[in-house]
Amino acid sequence: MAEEVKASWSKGEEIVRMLLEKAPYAEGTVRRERRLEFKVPADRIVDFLRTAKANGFELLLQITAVDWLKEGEIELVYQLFSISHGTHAMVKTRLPRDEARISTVMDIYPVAETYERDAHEFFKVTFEGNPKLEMPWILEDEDREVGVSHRKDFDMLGYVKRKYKLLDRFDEDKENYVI
Amino acid sequence: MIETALKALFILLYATFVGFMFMGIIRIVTARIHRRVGPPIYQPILDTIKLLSKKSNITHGLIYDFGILYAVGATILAVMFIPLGSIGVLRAYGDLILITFLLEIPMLGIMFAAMSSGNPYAGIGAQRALLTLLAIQVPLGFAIVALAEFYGTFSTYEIVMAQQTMGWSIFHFPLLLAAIAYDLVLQAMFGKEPFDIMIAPGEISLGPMVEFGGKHMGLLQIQHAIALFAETLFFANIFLGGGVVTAFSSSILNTIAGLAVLLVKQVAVLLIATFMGAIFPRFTIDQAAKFYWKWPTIIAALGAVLASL
Amino acid sequence: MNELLIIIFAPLLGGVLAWALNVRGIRELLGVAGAAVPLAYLVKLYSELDASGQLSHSIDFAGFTFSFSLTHLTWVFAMIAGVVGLASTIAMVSTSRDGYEWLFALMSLTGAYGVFLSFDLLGFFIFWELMTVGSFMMVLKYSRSAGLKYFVLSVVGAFAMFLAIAKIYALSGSFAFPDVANAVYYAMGRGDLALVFGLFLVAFGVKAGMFPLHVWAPDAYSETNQSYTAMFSGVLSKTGVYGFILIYMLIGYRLMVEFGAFRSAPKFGYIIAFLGGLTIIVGGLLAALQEDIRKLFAYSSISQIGYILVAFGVGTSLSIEAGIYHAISHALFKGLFFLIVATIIYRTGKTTFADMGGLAEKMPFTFAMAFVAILSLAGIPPMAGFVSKWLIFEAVISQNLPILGGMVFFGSAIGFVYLIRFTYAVWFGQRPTDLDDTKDAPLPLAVAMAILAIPNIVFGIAPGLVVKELNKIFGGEIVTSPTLWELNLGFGRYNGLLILVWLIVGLLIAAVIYFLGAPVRKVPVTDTYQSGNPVTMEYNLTIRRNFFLPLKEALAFWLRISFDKLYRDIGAWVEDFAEVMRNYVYNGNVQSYAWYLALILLILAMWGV
Amino acid sequence: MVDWRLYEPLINFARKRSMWIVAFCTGCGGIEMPPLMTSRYDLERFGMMPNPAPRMADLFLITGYVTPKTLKRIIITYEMQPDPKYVLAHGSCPLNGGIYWDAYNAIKHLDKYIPVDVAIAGCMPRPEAVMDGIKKIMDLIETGKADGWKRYKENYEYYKKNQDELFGEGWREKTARRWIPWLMGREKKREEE
Repeated sequence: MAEEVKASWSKGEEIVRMLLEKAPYAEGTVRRERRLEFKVPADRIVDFLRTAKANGFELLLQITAVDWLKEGEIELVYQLFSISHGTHAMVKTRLPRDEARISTVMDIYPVAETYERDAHEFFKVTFEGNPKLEMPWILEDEDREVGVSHRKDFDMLGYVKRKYKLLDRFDEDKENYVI
Repeated sequence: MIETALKALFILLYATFVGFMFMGIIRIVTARIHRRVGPPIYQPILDTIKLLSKKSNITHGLIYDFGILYAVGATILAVMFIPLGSIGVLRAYGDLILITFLLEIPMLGIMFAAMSSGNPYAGIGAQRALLTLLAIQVPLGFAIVALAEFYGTFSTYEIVMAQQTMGWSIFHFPLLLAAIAYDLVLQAMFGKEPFDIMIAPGEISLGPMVEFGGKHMGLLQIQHAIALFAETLFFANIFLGGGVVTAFSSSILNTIAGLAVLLVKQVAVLLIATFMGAIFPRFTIDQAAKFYWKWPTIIAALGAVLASL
Repeated sequence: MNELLIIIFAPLLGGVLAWALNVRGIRELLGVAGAAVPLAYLVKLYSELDASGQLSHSIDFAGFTFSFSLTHLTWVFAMIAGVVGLASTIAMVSTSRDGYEWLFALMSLTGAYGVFLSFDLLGFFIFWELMTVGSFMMVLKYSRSAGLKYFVLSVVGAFAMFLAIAKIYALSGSFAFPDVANAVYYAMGRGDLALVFGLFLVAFGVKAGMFPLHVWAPDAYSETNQSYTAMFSGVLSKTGVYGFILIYMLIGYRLMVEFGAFRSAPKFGYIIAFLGGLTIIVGGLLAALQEDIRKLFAYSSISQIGYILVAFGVGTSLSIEAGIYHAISHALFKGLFFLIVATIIYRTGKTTFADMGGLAEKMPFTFAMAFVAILSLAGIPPMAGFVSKWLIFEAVISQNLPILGGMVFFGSAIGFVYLIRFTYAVWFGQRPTDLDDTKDAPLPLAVAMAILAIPNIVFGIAPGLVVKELNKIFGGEIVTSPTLWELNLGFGRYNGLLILVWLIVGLLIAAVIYFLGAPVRKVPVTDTYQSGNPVTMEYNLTIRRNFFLPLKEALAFWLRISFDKLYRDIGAWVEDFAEVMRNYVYNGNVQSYAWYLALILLILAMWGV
Repeated sequence: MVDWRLYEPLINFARKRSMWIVAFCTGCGGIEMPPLMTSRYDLERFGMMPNPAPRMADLFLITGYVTPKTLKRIIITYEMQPDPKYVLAHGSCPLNGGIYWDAYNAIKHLDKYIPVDVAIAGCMPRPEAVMDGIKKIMDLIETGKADGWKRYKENYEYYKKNQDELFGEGWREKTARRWIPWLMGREKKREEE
């Protein structure tokens, strides 16, 4: 990890302090100008987002997931945007990989329904309370049945070779493939 | 009998050929306005040959075929009733109301065929086409009323003849108003922008036309050509004085000159529609209805009231 | 017994017998016979009528003289009743449930015959009420609220007619039509005349379904046996139309003299024509927005009656002839439509567009009939509907009445609009799976439909047949008809045969091109372009609900104005008022009644009695 | 009835000079279409025009990578087109997967599933290259060598086998029904309201 450049964005720090006062269970830092970062325990995420929305973070832009294979955790990143403060905020929370369950935030940000379906389909995170999780999304039915996911322990290349009957011209040990 | 048949054959061939040329002219003129080269003028004929020579065709049932045939048949029927210069087969029966109805019913045939396919796009297209029809009917009706009341007759041929002594219809103020309204209506009858919401290629995949392919579409191209000819011919006859030439001693020369005069007038009508179509974007259906129920209706109703005084 | 009385009372007799015996099989036979006998007699009397010009008969009953007369005019209307009534009763063989329906359906047919054939106001009124009762009972059996609405408006109409007749009787001392016409012409004052005209307008307007008195019609037409509705809309509404002719016959000259003319239309007629024009537009627009197949045709019926009223209002003999022609073709195609609706409901048991679709494959005969009816109603040449509409257009526009001309033009377009909605939702598209074993029309309904469909075609191709009869009404060549196929108005010509021949020529040319192309392959309804998505029968993609949503949105402002609601509000106010009266005035307290008495006596005393 | 072989040169000329395109743009090549269609290169000179409905179209442009989801639609649309029909594949993705060679949702060899008449290499091919491809397909039509539609008919088993291997048997019905439980639920809810 490169040396962290400590940001000096006083307005951001004020926002972080104000939010942390109301949500003492979270940690917050300023990454750089207009980029805030919060770390929240998984069971308090609903409380925190509710607090955030009440304090000027009107929009939920996206929910992304990162698979930390070695640590056995899945990190969910809720990207918030505040029009009134003019800043992004990344709210991060970590879940255990084999028991990835978290409460839905649909009732706070209705748009979360779609992003939760996305994270559910590709990272197998279960959002409790979202009624449309099982609705067809991007993956085709046959892919779903096989269990295609973007988790790092899924053998994507092998699956692709099997699925499309590719000639085995490349070797997985090699660094670069020439096709 | 044989003379009638020959005349009818001539009208049919002439209408089809000129109609195809008109379609070509529309495409070339639009291309030139876009600063493109555009297709050759005989392009619609090539399209039709190609469509008719498709090696596989589909049908969705009897009505699907019959609707198309009906549309073509009704268009041929309509063109027979409109006086074409000094050639006419049924012009004695060329009643204004009858021709107005006959120019509309091909659309009914197409709608029947389109809807029998069960395609939802065709359903939406039919809905929009009908609402457009409903919208244009008011100014169209008033324009026809103005004409009939001004000349005191419903016969298209007599109206043409009356214009030879009284001057063209558009030189009389009430009928000028009617002609303006009718020209705006023609824009929708041609299916040109800004009133082409019923086929809306990008949104509903050509609407009613979505399921037609092969020879059905080829027949519809022929129908479109004849209808284009018939509509412009009707306008040229009732508002622009028709094509009656008596300058030459030979009747054949007179006939040819009459056809040439008519052709010039028809192309003028066509070009106005093409220019309008090339520069306007598309109206939504409620905008189109509100437009037609406002200005053209007011203009045409004023014309009708003035004509009836 | 006189033939006229047989014509009038045969249906009632048949109905009563059918109701009294009430044996399945026999009651149908009796009912159909009851409708067939008058028709047979009408056909038989034709040559006699042609020779003498008028057949009359009168009987004395309860101190009054009832006279009946068969003229060319009444013969035409009675024939409408005969043909449509017969078709409707034949169709009822399939759809009726018990003797009750036969009794009241045939009772209303008797009423209609009586109205057409009566030659005095008293008989006219009595048969009018008989007809109303019969049809009211038919509606009541199916829906209480629709029946009550019909009843209330009919009572208003009947009351208006009663007042008018009383007014006329006070003046003339006679009910017979010639006496009445004379008395009105020579003796009636301007105010009385306007009053009588207004009362008649209300009375006949209610029955014909004229805007704004049309509110009963959609409910009553839809909430009854649909086979009967063919008669209801085809015949019973024609009595209202006949009433408007009666206005011309009885008080027309006097009105014309008294109030003058607007352009060439009489002023009083212009009122009728303008209301008729509004009826066309309102009925048509509302028909396009209906979700129920029966309601659509009920509103469409209202809209078409508007044409007849416009034609009658213009008041020239050409326009009245055109109106009668449209009355004939309306009875034919609208009767046919209601029989088609009856068939659909009989076979599927569904009434809303949302539950239907794709029936053309399953009911080819019914669809063929529907095709004829659609072409006729939409005014496609050469069909009866086109000829009558064409006559109306020419009659209206040739009288220099531009606004009415615009209204009728709009009406023809709105006809297309609602018919296409019906066609798309019922006959085409994907079929709901529960309609997969739908059968075609049963024999009686098929026969009834064929009876009405054939004249629809014949009267369009050979309009001379009808026009010859209609010319006799006026005793002159109003519309010259050199051959059977041709009509000539002087300023416009129509030739049904030529149109048919050239249409066939056009179809042949198209067919030649069509058959030169490669052969076609039949594909199922699911093989359709949906942006490349595969289609399944399980999810129905056909647009059935809210087909004309943009129209609805465009008209949202106007749709909020509802005369039905206005009448309901008036009804509620009357009820409230009565409640107030009951609470405070007629409170059942003897003491307060004594006070009223004292008060009235005091007032009388002050008045100087 | 009529011996059409006599008119075959005329018909082939009409076919060549009147190719209607299915407006079904997949992948990134769709953006190359506007310059081709508009005043810069003006394809309408050759009688080509974009056409939204496949029933009356002749030329199917596959403009870029194809996912299994798109391929299903492409096959259905292709089968709807009336014969004769031609397919023109743009770029390297339909050829061999291109830069998506290891993606789980990009088809690697399009011509295993539908016949391709002309393929244009490049990532993406420039409009000039596309024009060249169109010239090529015109030549093929004139000489009667653009016979992809015949090959599809003759080798239907082969194509069907490849399609079924990728999507599974009965994929059309399965795809059509995929959303039905959810749509029916919505319908029911609307009716209850």
